[in-house]
Amino acid sequence: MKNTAVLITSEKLMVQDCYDFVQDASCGGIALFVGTVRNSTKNKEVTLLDFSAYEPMALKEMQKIADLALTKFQIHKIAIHHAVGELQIGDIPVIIAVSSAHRKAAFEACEFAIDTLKETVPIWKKEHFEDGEVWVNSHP
Amino acid sequence: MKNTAVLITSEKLMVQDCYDFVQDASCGGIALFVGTVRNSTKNKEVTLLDFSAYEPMALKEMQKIADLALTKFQIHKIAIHHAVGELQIGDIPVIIAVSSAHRKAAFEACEFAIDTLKETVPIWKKEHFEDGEVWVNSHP
Amino acid sequence: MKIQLLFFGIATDLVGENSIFYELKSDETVLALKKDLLKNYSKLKNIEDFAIAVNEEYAVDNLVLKENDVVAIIPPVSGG
Amino acid sequence: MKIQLLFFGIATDLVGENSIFYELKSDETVLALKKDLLKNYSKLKNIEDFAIAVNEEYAVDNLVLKENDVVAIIPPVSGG
Repeated sequence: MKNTAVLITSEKLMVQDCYDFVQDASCGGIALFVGTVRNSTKNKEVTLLDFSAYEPMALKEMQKIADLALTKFQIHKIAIHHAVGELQIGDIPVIIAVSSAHRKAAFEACEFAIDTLKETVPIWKKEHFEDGEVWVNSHP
Repeated sequence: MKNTAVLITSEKLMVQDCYDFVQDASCGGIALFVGTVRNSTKNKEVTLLDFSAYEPMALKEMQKIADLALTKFQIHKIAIHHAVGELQIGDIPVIIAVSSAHRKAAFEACEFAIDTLKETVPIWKKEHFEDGEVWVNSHP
Repeated sequence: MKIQLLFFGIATDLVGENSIFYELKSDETVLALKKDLLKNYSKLKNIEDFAIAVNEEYAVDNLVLKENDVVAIIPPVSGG
Repeated sequence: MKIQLLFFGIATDLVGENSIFYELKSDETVLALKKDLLKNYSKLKNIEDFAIAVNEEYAVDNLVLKENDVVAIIPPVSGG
Protein backbone atom coordinates (compact mmCIF):
# COMPACT_ATOMS: atom_id res chain seq x y z
CA MET A 1 0.00 0.00 0.00
CA LYS A 2 1.32 3.39 -0.97
CA ASN A 3 1.24 6.02 1.78
CA THR A 4 2.12 9.00 -0.39
CA ALA A 5 0.47 10.67 -3.36
CA VAL A 6 2.19 13.48 -5.23
CA LEU A 7 0.64 15.13 -8.24
CA ILE A 8 1.27 18.06 -10.57
CA THR A 9 -1.61 18.79 -12.88
CA SER A 10 -3.15 21.46 -15.06
CA GLU A 11 -6.60 20.24 -14.02
CA LYS A 12 -8.54 21.77 -11.13
CA LEU A 13 -7.31 20.45 -7.76
CA MET A 14 -9.95 18.70 -5.65
CA VAL A 15 -9.83 18.74 -1.84
CA GLN A 16 -11.97 15.59 -1.84
CA ASP A 17 -9.36 13.64 -3.85
CA CYS A 18 -6.65 14.36 -1.28
CA TYR A 19 -9.03 13.64 1.58
CA ASP A 20 -10.08 10.31 0.07
CA PHE A 21 -6.46 9.24 -0.44
CA VAL A 22 -5.37 9.85 3.16
CA GLN A 23 -8.58 8.86 4.97
CA ASP A 24 -8.29 5.57 6.82
CA ALA A 25 -10.14 3.64 9.52
CA SER A 26 -7.02 3.70 11.71
CA CYS A 27 -6.90 7.51 11.76
CA GLY A 28 -8.49 9.91 14.20
CA GLY A 29 -7.85 13.03 12.20
CA ILE A 30 -6.86 14.66 8.95
CA ALA A 31 -5.08 17.99 8.69
CA LEU A 32 -5.31 19.81 5.39
CA PHE A 33 -3.79 22.92 3.93
CA VAL A 34 -5.38 24.43 0.85
CA GLY A 35 -3.57 27.30 -0.83
CA THR A 36 -5.84 29.81 -2.54
CA VAL A 37 -4.97 32.59 -4.97
CA ARG A 38 -5.22 35.97 -3.24
CA ASN A 39 -6.57 39.05 -4.97
CA SER A 40 -3.67 41.23 -3.86
CA THR A 41 0.00 41.19 -3.03
CA LYS A 42 1.82 44.08 -1.38
CA ASN A 43 -1.40 46.11 -1.76
CA LYS A 44 -1.43 45.62 -5.53
CA GLU A 45 -4.42 43.98 -7.19
CA VAL A 46 -3.66 40.60 -8.75
CA THR A 47 -5.65 39.56 -11.83
CA LEU A 48 -4.31 36.03 -12.24
CA LEU A 49 -1.37 33.79 -11.42
CA ASP A 50 0.54 31.63 -13.85
CA PHE A 51 2.31 28.61 -12.36
CA SER A 52 5.05 26.70 -14.16
CA ALA A 53 7.14 23.79 -12.94
CA TYR A 54 10.27 21.83 -13.73
CA GLU A 55 7.92 18.93 -13.56
CA PRO A 56 10.06 15.78 -13.22
CA MET A 57 12.28 17.44 -10.61
CA ALA A 58 9.30 19.04 -8.83
CA LEU A 59 7.67 15.62 -8.50
CA LYS A 60 10.91 14.19 -7.08
CA GLU A 61 11.16 17.02 -4.55
CA MET A 62 7.50 16.61 -3.58
CA GLN A 63 8.08 12.88 -3.13
CA LYS A 64 11.07 13.65 -0.88
CA ILE A 65 8.89 15.90 1.27
CA ALA A 66 6.20 13.24 1.53
CA ASP A 67 8.73 10.52 2.41
CA LEU A 68 10.48 12.75 4.94
CA ALA A 69 7.15 13.67 6.57
CA LEU A 70 6.39 9.96 6.99
CA THR A 71 9.77 9.48 8.66
CA LYS A 72 9.72 12.56 10.88
CA PHE A 73 6.12 12.41 12.11
CA GLN A 74 3.80 9.66 13.35
CA ILE A 75 1.47 9.95 10.38
CA HIS A 76 -0.35 7.44 8.24
CA LYS A 77 -0.62 8.98 4.77
CA ILE A 78 0.19 12.22 3.00
CA ALA A 79 -0.99 13.72 -0.30
CA ILE A 80 0.66 16.70 -1.98
CA HIS A 81 -1.08 18.07 -5.07
CA HIS A 82 0.06 21.13 -7.02
CA ALA A 83 -1.55 22.87 -9.97
CA VAL A 84 0.23 24.43 -12.95
CA GLY A 85 -1.05 26.85 -15.58
CA GLU A 86 -3.25 29.93 -15.19
CA LEU A 87 -5.17 30.26 -11.94
CA GLN A 88 -7.83 32.82 -11.14
CA ILE A 89 -8.49 34.49 -7.77
CA GLY A 90 -9.81 31.87 -5.34
CA ASP A 91 -8.43 28.94 -7.36
CA ILE A 92 -6.31 26.34 -5.60
CA PRO A 93 -2.58 26.07 -6.43
CA VAL A 94 -1.76 23.51 -3.73
CA ILE A 95 -3.39 21.01 -1.39
CA ILE A 96 -1.67 19.04 1.34
CA ALA A 97 -3.56 16.40 3.32
CA VAL A 98 -2.17 14.31 6.17
CA SER A 99 -3.87 11.60 8.21
CA SER A 100 -2.72 10.23 11.54
CA ALA A 101 -3.94 8.38 14.60
CA HIS A 102 -3.43 11.52 16.70
CA ARG A 103 -3.93 15.03 15.42
CA LYS A 104 -0.76 16.75 16.61
CA ALA A 105 1.41 14.78 14.18
CA ALA A 106 -0.95 15.53 11.28
CA PHE A 107 -0.78 19.29 11.94
CA GLU A 108 3.00 19.24 12.27
CA ALA A 109 3.51 17.19 9.11
CA CYS A 110 1.08 19.35 7.12
CA GLU A 111 2.83 22.56 8.11
CA PHE A 112 6.25 21.00 7.53
CA ALA A 113 5.19 19.89 4.05
CA ILE A 114 3.87 23.26 2.88
CA ASP A 115 6.80 25.16 4.42
CA THR A 116 9.31 22.85 2.72
CA LEU A 117 7.44 22.83 -0.60
CA LYS A 118 7.69 26.61 -0.72
CA GLU A 119 11.45 26.39 -0.21
CA THR A 120 12.54 23.47 -2.35
CA VAL A 121 10.07 22.47 -5.05
CA PRO A 122 10.95 23.96 -8.46
CA ILE A 123 7.65 25.64 -9.22
CA TRP A 124 7.34 29.32 -10.06
CA LYS A 125 4.48 31.75 -10.14
CA LYS A 126 4.13 34.86 -12.24
CA GLU A 127 1.72 37.42 -10.83
CA HIS A 128 -0.30 39.32 -13.38
CA PHE A 129 -1.53 42.83 -12.59
CA GLU A 130 -3.56 45.31 -14.62
CA ASP A 131 -0.31 47.02 -15.60
CA GLY A 132 2.16 44.18 -15.95
CA GLU A 133 3.49 40.99 -14.45
CA VAL A 134 6.22 39.83 -12.12
CA TRP A 135 7.92 36.55 -11.22
CA VAL A 136 7.38 36.14 -7.49
CA ASN A 137 10.52 36.03 -5.26
CA SER A 138 12.85 36.52 -8.24
CA HIS A 139 13.90 40.11 -7.84
CA PRO A 140 16.31 41.54 -5.29
CA MET B 1 -20.56 39.98 7.22
CA LYS B 2 -20.29 37.15 9.68
CA ASN B 3 -16.80 35.69 10.10
CA THR B 4 -17.76 32.67 12.19
CA ALA B 5 -19.99 29.67 11.56
CA VAL B 6 -20.73 27.19 14.34
CA LEU B 7 -23.00 24.21 13.83
CA ILE B 8 -24.14 21.10 15.68
CA THR B 9 -26.07 18.70 13.51
CA SER B 10 -27.20 15.10 13.25
CA GLU B 11 -26.67 15.31 9.47
CA LYS B 12 -23.45 14.22 7.77
CA LEU B 13 -20.74 16.91 8.05
CA MET B 14 -19.41 18.22 4.74
CA VAL B 15 -15.82 19.47 4.35
CA GLN B 16 -16.95 21.49 1.33
CA ASP B 17 -19.50 23.45 3.40
CA CYS B 18 -16.82 24.60 5.84
CA TYR B 19 -14.41 25.32 2.98
CA ASP B 20 -17.00 27.40 1.12
CA PHE B 21 -17.81 29.43 4.23
CA VAL B 22 -14.21 30.44 4.98
CA GLN B 23 -12.90 30.78 1.42
CA ASP B 24 -12.32 34.39 0.38
CA ALA B 25 -10.48 36.31 -2.34
CA SER B 26 -8.39 38.06 0.32
CA CYS B 27 -7.00 34.77 1.65
CA GLY B 28 -3.89 32.89 0.64
CA GLY B 29 -4.67 29.74 2.51
CA ILE B 30 -7.13 27.60 4.40
CA ALA B 31 -6.18 25.19 7.19
CA LEU B 32 -8.64 22.43 7.99
CA PHE B 33 -8.88 19.77 10.63
CA VAL B 34 -11.27 16.90 10.02
CA GLY B 35 -11.83 14.47 12.88
CA THR B 36 -12.57 10.90 11.78
CA VAL B 37 -13.86 7.98 13.82
CA ARG B 38 -11.05 5.47 14.46
CA ASN B 39 -11.60 1.73 14.42
CA SER B 40 -9.79 1.20 17.70
CA THR B 41 -8.97 2.79 21.02
CA LYS B 42 -6.41 1.43 23.46
CA ASN B 43 -6.09 -1.58 21.13
CA LYS B 44 -9.78 -2.40 21.45
CA GLU B 45 -11.94 -2.55 18.34
CA VAL B 46 -14.58 0.18 18.16
CA THR B 47 -17.84 -0.61 16.35
CA LEU B 48 -19.45 2.83 16.51
CA LEU B 49 -19.45 6.09 18.44
CA ASP B 50 -22.46 7.87 19.83
CA PHE B 51 -22.11 11.62 20.32
CA SER B 52 -24.44 13.66 22.50
CA ALA B 53 -24.30 17.36 23.36
CA TYR B 54 -25.70 19.92 25.74
CA GLU B 55 -26.57 21.69 22.56
CA PRO B 56 -27.34 25.32 23.50
CA MET B 57 -24.30 25.50 25.79
CA ALA B 58 -22.09 23.63 23.30
CA LEU B 59 -22.99 26.17 20.60
CA LYS B 60 -22.13 29.02 22.98
CA GLU B 61 -18.77 27.45 23.80
CA MET B 62 -18.04 26.82 20.12
CA GLN B 63 -18.91 30.46 19.40
CA LYS B 64 -16.52 31.58 22.15
CA ILE B 65 -13.73 29.53 20.57
CA ALA B 66 -14.45 31.01 17.13
CA ASP B 67 -14.55 34.56 18.51
CA LEU B 68 -11.39 34.05 20.53
CA ALA B 69 -9.57 32.60 17.50
CA LEU B 70 -10.49 35.73 15.53
CA THR B 71 -9.07 37.88 18.32
CA LYS B 72 -5.90 35.87 18.98
CA PHE B 73 -4.83 35.15 15.40
CA GLN B 74 -4.67 37.16 12.17
CA ILE B 75 -7.36 35.11 10.47
CA HIS B 76 -10.26 35.99 8.24
CA LYS B 77 -12.97 33.42 8.94
CA ILE B 78 -13.49 30.27 10.98
CA ALA B 79 -16.07 27.48 10.80
CA ILE B 80 -16.57 24.87 13.53
CA HIS B 81 -19.02 22.06 12.76
CA HIS B 82 -19.75 19.14 15.08
CA ALA B 83 -21.92 16.09 14.52
CA VAL B 84 -24.14 14.36 17.08
CA GLY B 85 -25.78 10.94 17.03
CA GLU B 86 -24.35 7.61 15.92
CA LEU B 87 -21.21 7.70 13.80
CA GLN B 88 -19.57 4.77 12.03
CA ILE B 89 -15.84 4.17 11.52
CA GLY B 90 -14.51 6.79 9.11
CA ASP B 91 -17.40 9.19 9.72
CA ILE B 92 -16.66 12.79 10.62
CA PRO B 93 -17.47 14.07 14.12
CA VAL B 94 -15.85 17.47 13.71
CA ILE B 95 -14.54 19.86 11.07
CA ILE B 96 -12.67 23.09 11.68
CA ALA B 97 -11.76 25.39 8.80
CA VAL B 98 -9.81 28.64 9.04
CA SER B 99 -8.87 31.09 6.29
CA SER B 100 -6.22 33.77 6.48
CA ALA B 101 -4.03 35.98 4.34
CA HIS B 102 -0.95 34.09 5.56
CA ARG B 103 -0.92 30.39 6.39
CA LYS B 104 0.83 30.39 9.77
CA ALA B 105 -2.12 32.09 11.48
CA ALA B 106 -4.58 29.66 9.90
CA PHE B 107 -2.65 26.64 11.20
CA GLU B 108 -2.33 28.12 14.69
CA ALA B 109 -6.00 29.06 14.90
CA CYS B 110 -7.11 25.67 13.59
CA GLU B 111 -5.05 23.78 16.15
CA PHE B 112 -6.12 26.16 18.93
CA ALA B 113 -9.78 25.62 18.03
CA ILE B 114 -9.70 21.82 18.03
CA ASP B 115 -7.56 21.69 21.20
CA THR B 116 -9.94 24.04 23.02
CA LEU B 117 -13.07 22.33 21.70
CA LYS B 118 -11.86 19.05 23.18
CA GLU B 119 -11.43 20.74 26.56
CA THR B 120 -14.44 22.98 26.92
CA VAL B 121 -17.34 22.12 24.63
CA PRO B 122 -20.01 20.01 26.40
CA ILE B 123 -20.16 17.13 23.95
CA TRP B 124 -19.65 13.51 24.96
CA LYS B 125 -18.91 10.35 23.09
CA LYS B 126 -19.78 6.81 24.06
CA GLU B 127 -17.59 4.17 22.43
CA HIS B 128 -19.33 0.97 21.49
CA PHE B 129 -17.37 -2.30 21.37
CA GLU B 130 -18.43 -5.85 20.54
CA ASP B 131 -18.70 -6.51 24.27
CA GLY B 132 -20.01 -3.28 25.70
CA GLU B 133 -19.71 0.48 25.72
CA VAL B 134 -17.91 3.21 27.60
CA TRP B 135 -18.21 6.99 28.01
CA VAL B 136 -14.85 8.38 26.89
CA ASN B 137 -12.79 10.29 29.50
CA SER B 138 -15.38 9.72 32.23
CA HIS B 139 -13.74 7.06 34.35
CA PRO B 140 -10.85 7.46 36.74
CA MET C 1 -35.99 27.24 46.36
CA LYS C 2 -36.29 25.16 43.22
CA ILE C 3 -33.67 24.70 40.50
CA GLN C 4 -33.60 22.53 37.41
CA LEU C 5 -30.86 19.90 37.15
CA LEU C 6 -29.69 18.57 33.79
CA PHE C 7 -27.56 15.43 33.47
CA PHE C 8 -25.39 14.59 30.47
CA GLY C 9 -23.18 11.79 29.24
CA ILE C 10 -22.28 9.23 31.89
CA ALA C 11 -24.13 11.28 34.54
CA THR C 12 -27.44 10.51 32.82
CA ASP C 13 -26.65 6.80 32.95
CA LEU C 14 -25.55 6.92 36.61
CA VAL C 15 -28.46 8.99 37.88
CA GLY C 16 -31.03 7.54 35.49
CA GLU C 17 -32.43 10.97 34.65
CA ASN C 18 -31.97 13.64 32.00
CA SER C 19 -33.62 16.46 33.85
CA ILE C 20 -35.19 16.89 37.31
CA PHE C 21 -36.40 19.70 39.52
CA TYR C 22 -34.39 19.90 42.70
CA GLU C 23 -35.13 21.56 46.04
CA LEU C 24 -32.28 23.59 47.53
CA LYS C 25 -31.74 26.01 50.41
CA SER C 26 -31.53 29.67 49.40
CA ASP C 27 -28.05 31.12 48.89
CA GLU C 28 -26.43 27.72 48.32
CA THR C 29 -23.18 27.84 46.37
CA VAL C 30 -22.19 25.60 43.48
CA LEU C 31 -19.73 23.85 45.79
CA ALA C 32 -22.47 23.10 48.33
CA LEU C 33 -24.68 21.75 45.56
CA LYS C 34 -21.87 19.48 44.34
CA LYS C 35 -21.46 17.99 47.83
CA ASP C 36 -25.22 17.63 48.14
CA LEU C 37 -25.45 15.81 44.80
CA LEU C 38 -22.62 13.42 45.66
CA LYS C 39 -24.52 12.54 48.86
CA ASN C 40 -27.91 12.09 47.14
CA TYR C 41 -26.56 10.43 43.98
CA SER C 42 -23.57 8.54 45.29
CA LYS C 43 -23.01 6.88 41.90
CA LEU C 44 -21.73 10.26 40.66
CA LYS C 45 -18.54 9.35 42.56
CA ASN C 46 -17.86 6.93 39.70
CA ILE C 47 -17.11 9.84 37.40
CA GLU C 48 -13.54 11.04 37.15
CA ASP C 49 -14.79 14.54 37.94
CA PHE C 50 -17.62 16.82 36.89
CA ALA C 51 -18.11 20.50 36.29
CA ILE C 52 -21.23 22.56 36.88
CA ALA C 53 -22.78 24.89 34.34
CA VAL C 54 -25.37 27.42 35.46
CA ASN C 55 -27.65 28.78 32.76
CA GLU C 56 -25.39 27.42 30.03
CA GLU C 57 -22.14 28.86 31.40
CA TYR C 58 -19.42 27.09 33.36
CA ALA C 59 -19.75 28.12 37.02
CA VAL C 60 -17.09 28.61 39.68
CA ASP C 61 -17.48 26.84 43.03
CA ASN C 62 -18.41 29.96 44.99
CA LEU C 63 -21.18 31.13 42.65
CA VAL C 64 -24.45 31.51 44.59
CA LEU C 65 -27.41 29.77 42.98
CA LYS C 66 -30.78 31.45 42.42
CA GLU C 67 -34.36 30.24 42.16
CA ASN C 68 -35.08 28.67 38.72
CA ASP C 69 -31.43 28.38 37.74
CA VAL C 70 -30.78 25.69 35.15
CA VAL C 71 -27.85 23.71 36.51
CA ALA C 72 -26.07 21.15 34.35
CA ILE C 73 -23.84 18.32 35.54
CA ILE C 74 -20.97 18.26 33.03
CA PRO C 75 -18.85 15.08 33.10
CA PRO C 76 -15.42 15.27 31.41
CA VAL C 77 -16.16 16.29 27.83
CA SER C 78 -15.02 14.14 24.92
CA GLY C 79 -16.15 15.88 21.75
CA GLY C 80 -14.07 16.21 18.62
CA MET D 1 32.05 18.53 -23.63
CA LYS D 2 28.37 19.22 -24.18
CA ILE D 3 25.70 19.65 -21.54
CA GLN D 4 22.04 20.57 -21.79
CA LEU D 5 20.92 23.75 -20.05
CA LEU D 6 17.30 24.24 -18.95
CA PHE D 7 15.92 27.64 -17.94
CA PHE D 8 12.84 28.16 -15.80
CA GLY D 9 10.72 30.99 -14.49
CA ILE D 10 12.31 34.40 -14.82
CA ALA D 11 15.49 32.82 -16.22
CA THR D 12 13.59 31.78 -19.35
CA ASP D 13 12.44 35.37 -19.85
CA LEU D 14 15.90 36.83 -19.24
CA VAL D 15 17.81 34.41 -21.46
CA GLY D 16 15.05 34.00 -24.03
CA GLU D 17 15.44 30.21 -24.09
CA ASN D 18 13.89 27.17 -22.46
CA SER D 19 16.60 24.74 -23.33
CA ILE D 20 19.97 24.92 -25.10
CA PHE D 21 23.03 22.74 -25.60
CA TYR D 22 26.08 24.31 -24.06
CA GLU D 23 29.78 23.69 -24.65
CA LEU D 24 31.89 23.36 -21.51
CA LYS D 25 35.46 22.39 -20.60
CA SER D 26 35.77 18.92 -19.08
CA ASP D 27 35.82 18.70 -15.28
CA GLU D 28 34.14 22.07 -14.80
CA THR D 29 32.37 22.47 -11.46
CA VAL D 30 28.91 23.85 -10.89
CA LEU D 31 30.47 26.99 -9.45
CA ALA D 32 32.55 27.53 -12.58
CA LEU D 33 29.47 27.03 -14.75
CA LYS D 34 27.56 29.61 -12.69
CA LYS D 35 30.31 32.19 -13.23
CA ASP D 36 30.46 31.29 -16.90
CA LEU D 37 26.70 31.73 -17.28
CA LEU D 38 26.69 35.09 -15.52
CA LYS D 39 29.35 36.24 -18.01
CA ASN D 40 27.56 34.90 -21.11
CA TYR D 41 24.04 35.80 -19.98
CA SER D 42 24.63 38.94 -17.96
CA LYS D 43 20.87 39.49 -17.55
CA LEU D 44 20.90 36.57 -15.09
CA LYS D 45 22.38 39.10 -12.64
CA ASN D 46 18.85 40.54 -12.44
CA ILE D 47 17.74 37.51 -10.47
CA GLU D 48 17.94 37.63 -6.70
CA ASP D 49 19.88 34.37 -6.84
CA PHE D 50 19.69 31.04 -8.60
CA ALA D 51 20.41 27.43 -7.79
CA ILE D 52 21.65 24.70 -10.11
CA ALA D 53 20.09 21.28 -10.49
CA VAL D 54 22.00 18.52 -12.24
CA ASN D 55 19.94 15.65 -13.60
CA GLU D 56 16.92 16.74 -11.56
CA GLU D 57 18.72 17.05 -8.22
CA TYR D 58 19.99 20.21 -6.51
CA ALA D 59 23.74 20.39 -6.95
CA VAL D 60 26.43 21.76 -4.64
CA ASP D 61 28.95 24.26 -6.02
CA ASN D 62 31.87 21.82 -6.11
CA LEU D 63 30.06 19.08 -8.01
CA VAL D 64 31.98 18.22 -11.21
CA LEU D 65 29.84 18.20 -14.34
CA LYS D 66 29.88 15.36 -16.88
CA GLU D 67 29.17 15.07 -20.58
CA ASN D 68 25.42 15.08 -21.33
CA ASP D 69 24.42 16.30 -17.88
CA VAL D 70 21.06 18.04 -17.82
CA VAL D 71 21.67 21.25 -15.89
CA ALA D 72 18.76 23.41 -14.80
CA ILE D 73 18.90 27.06 -13.78
CA ILE D 74 16.55 27.32 -10.80
CA PRO D 75 15.52 30.87 -9.86
CA PRO D 76 14.04 31.36 -6.37
CA VAL D 77 11.04 29.04 -6.26
CA SER D 78 7.57 30.38 -5.51
CA GLY D 79 5.20 27.44 -5.59
CA GLY D 80 2.39 26.85 -3.15
